[in-house]
Amino acid sequence: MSPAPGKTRLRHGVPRILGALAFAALLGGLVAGIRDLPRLGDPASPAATHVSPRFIEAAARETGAANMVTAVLADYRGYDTLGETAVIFAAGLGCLIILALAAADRRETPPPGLTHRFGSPILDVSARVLTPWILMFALYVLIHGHVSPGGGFQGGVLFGSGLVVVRLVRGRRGPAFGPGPRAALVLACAGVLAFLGIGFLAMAFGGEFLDYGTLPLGGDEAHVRELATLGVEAAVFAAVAGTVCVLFATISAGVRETEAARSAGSASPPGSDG
Amino acid sequence: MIPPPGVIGVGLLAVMLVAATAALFARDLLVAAALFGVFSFAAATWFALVGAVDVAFTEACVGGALSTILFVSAAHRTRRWLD
Amino acid sequence: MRESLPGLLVAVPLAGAALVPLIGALFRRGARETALVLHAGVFAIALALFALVQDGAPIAYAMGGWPGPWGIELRLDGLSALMALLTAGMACFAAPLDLSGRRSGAAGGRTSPFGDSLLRGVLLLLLAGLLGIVATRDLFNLFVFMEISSLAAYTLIAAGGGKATIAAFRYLLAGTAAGSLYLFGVGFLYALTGTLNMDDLPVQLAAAAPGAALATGVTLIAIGLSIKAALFPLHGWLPDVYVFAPTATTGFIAAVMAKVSAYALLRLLGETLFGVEAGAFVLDVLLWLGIGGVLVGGALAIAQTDVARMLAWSSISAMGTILIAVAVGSELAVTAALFHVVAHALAKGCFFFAAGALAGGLGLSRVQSWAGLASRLPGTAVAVTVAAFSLIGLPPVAGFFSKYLLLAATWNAGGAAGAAAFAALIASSLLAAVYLFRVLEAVWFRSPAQGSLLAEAPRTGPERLRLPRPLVFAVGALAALTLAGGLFAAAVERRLPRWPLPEPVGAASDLSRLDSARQEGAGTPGRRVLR
Amino acid sequence: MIFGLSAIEVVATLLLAGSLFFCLAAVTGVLRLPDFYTRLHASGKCDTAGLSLALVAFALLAGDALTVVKLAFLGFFAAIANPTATHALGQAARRSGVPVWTARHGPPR
Repeated sequence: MSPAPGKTRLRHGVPRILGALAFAALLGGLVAGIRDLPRLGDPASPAATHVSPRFIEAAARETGAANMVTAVLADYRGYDTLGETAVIFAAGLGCLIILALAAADRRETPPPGLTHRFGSPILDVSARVLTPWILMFALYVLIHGHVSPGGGFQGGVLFGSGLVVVRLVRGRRGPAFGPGPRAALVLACAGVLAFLGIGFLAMAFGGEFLDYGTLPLGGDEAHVRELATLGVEAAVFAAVAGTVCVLFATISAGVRETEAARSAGSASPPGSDG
Repeated sequence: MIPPPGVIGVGLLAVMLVAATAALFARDLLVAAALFGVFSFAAATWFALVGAVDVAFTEACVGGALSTILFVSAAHRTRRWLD
Repeated sequence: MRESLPGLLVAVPLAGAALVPLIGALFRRGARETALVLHAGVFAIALALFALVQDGAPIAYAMGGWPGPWGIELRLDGLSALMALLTAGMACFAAPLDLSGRRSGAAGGRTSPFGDSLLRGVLLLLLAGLLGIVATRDLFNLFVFMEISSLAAYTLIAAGGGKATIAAFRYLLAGTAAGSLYLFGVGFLYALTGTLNMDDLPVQLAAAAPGAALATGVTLIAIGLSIKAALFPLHGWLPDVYVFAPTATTGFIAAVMAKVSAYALLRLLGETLFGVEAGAFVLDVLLWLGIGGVLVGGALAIAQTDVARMLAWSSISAMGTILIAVAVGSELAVTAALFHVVAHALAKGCFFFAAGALAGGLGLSRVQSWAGLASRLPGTAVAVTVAAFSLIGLPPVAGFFSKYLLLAATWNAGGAAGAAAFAALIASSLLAAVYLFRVLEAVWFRSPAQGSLLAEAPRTGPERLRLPRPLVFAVGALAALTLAGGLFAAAVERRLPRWPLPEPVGAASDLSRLDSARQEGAGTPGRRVLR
Repeated sequence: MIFGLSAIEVVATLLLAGSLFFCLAAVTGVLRLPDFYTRLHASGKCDTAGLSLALVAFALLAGDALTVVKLAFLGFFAAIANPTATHALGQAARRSGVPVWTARHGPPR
């Protein structure tokens, strides 16, 4: 009854008209609904008067994080952040599984990936100059997330991107830089586990899960929470950076060497490392 | 108090709308990836404009830089053109 | 200990999801054993919670020590404990199986560089996501865990390779649209009330003026969750997924995944938003859609020749049944719905595990190819028969009693809608009888076709037909549970939660709690919140 | 004081005007030049110049040492990344055989 998968049906005919109608209805509903909502940034709206004042007044005192966003994300709603980290981790695992299994299905050894250095001396030098700054900025974003925009998530993405830039420029032939897929996976797992570990530790010391205030780190509660938040952010950092590396490694693993790149002279046999 | 987005905000929203629609109908996957990058940067600027600096930062990191790289890598694994 | 169980319920599988791939990547062995221990541990936690909430008092848990609406609260009451128990239990049956969708013909088969530890981690992730949906009292947190469970499910389905990948991709498109719609809806509700907490939301909504924004938000949430729950007419992704996904995944997903989304629908529309005009209206619409789903699902199941595809359409019909009961919303109806959720999960899990074992392992996917099954695999044939009886609603198995309660509930509801629902339920049983008796006839009364696998295989000796042992265990245990659910129906029914759910002790009024928290100033929030 | 602007503001305005000119030139070049390489040339060179001038103008107007340092960093990174990106694009185009415009192709459109 149902059509074979792979045949895209939404090309023509009734389903397409139905799709267009559904889209129009959704759009109409959204527009009609949005007219009723409070204006963007309205200080009298419920979003600004109900829960937010507590965060604005007490976040810095209670959690030790001057950046309210960090306080909410990592402390008040740390459980959500744990979930988001798990979402990213799930995406990394999914890519790894689906692409690795797809390669195994074709009964071929996984393609060697970006074998050629499509770089040139200019790219090489630029990468050498820029990468340390990118990596350092990533760490800065992680640590400075308490007082300014940023945090583990953005820092992790930046750190991963920095490593990816090197891989892009140097290919696999250059000296190994950054983690390989296995090490990246270990890093991602360790990050998620570290986040959960902080939560379990808080439980072990008599608090709720993720209740940083109970951790025996010395000092007053706000300070302890601040330190624990930093730990959590570092865990997110590791998980995200690891996942970014896993994603890039698995997705770029099948990139074929183009004709042009071969003619540009990559002499060494593919898959000489991995 | 955050000032209302104004002309620049409306312009950014228009850019986002156009870029997203164009990416949807682009036949060339690399063009679609590039248009998605445009969308992300416009979105990041818009977030910054309405005061969500953290969100803007994240959007710039993820949408503008990382996902574009991943999209291009993924496009290399497939045929470049949709038919 | 009692207080910390809800936190552990989600945190333990989540930790397992990271731990198992880590063990696989570092040591290459021990991952499977770790995963099994963790699944058993989660089941034990869910069982303990289910036993603890039997006395009626829900167990609340404030994540991070921050009470709602500032922090995220979990709550395990009778309803969520039941769903958690069902989910964790079904995961235990799927956990020992081969998750990679390997066909038995391909010796050696597919190997990822990390063994199957990644897939085992993803199954734990799926479990964590579903349990997170079940336990949470926070709208956005529900979305986060919905995403976790969806991503894990796409991966597990796509691991089947080939057509399963395409089915997973279509599921991904539908699921992403569903998630976005749900998130839009939550955004509307947050803009209107400033809260995400399910206990606080009704209080704030009572103060807010009803309008188009509220109606839009509620509708978006309902559509999003309906897609996830594969409710007619938003079920398009389901049949291919159930047919092509690996056996273990299909058995687990078919048994619980859509039902967890239906649970979220009941929580949000039936409990949190029921006082809202739009919420009640959406429930009315859902009742008629449920009736449509029952009839369409049943009719299309008859048209199938492939067992798994037939079961998939039967699942759409069953989701319609559950939806009808949720929409009727009386105490009896919700009890019946929960009984049906349990009975259907057990029977459908059993049937799908059996069908997957026969289709994946032996290539017996069509109804005719099951001819003569009873003579070669009598145990499987008995289990399939028990499951089929439950799906049709014949005594003495669990499905009969859940159908009976459903019929009673719709009869009591009265009115045109009640009568239509009653008729639809009768029709669903008749339709199920048509398509399932066809299977049973082939299994018991036909002899295998000449030259078919069932005819050729020797009856005894090492060459005789056998199914993988964990699968045999899962099929047998689920059939036994289905039978037990029917034999001890009164005891099961007594343990189902009553609707409407009891107020948690100590949180009679959320407003008073908010006010007291405000008066405390912003000092340290209450560590031990209500239980 | 010219039009009520201080000397620094006047200089900054002039720099911004120059920046705008280069950006405009880049846009014109991208639109009007005949092939990929010449367009790349226009956008790469003029964008870098326009950005640098704008950054100097902002630094003059900032009046805050930290902001000036941040802008200097921005300029430094843009000065490295922008030409490198242009180079990489040109190299990739050359390797994948994007045709080069010569006089034989006739006058530019």
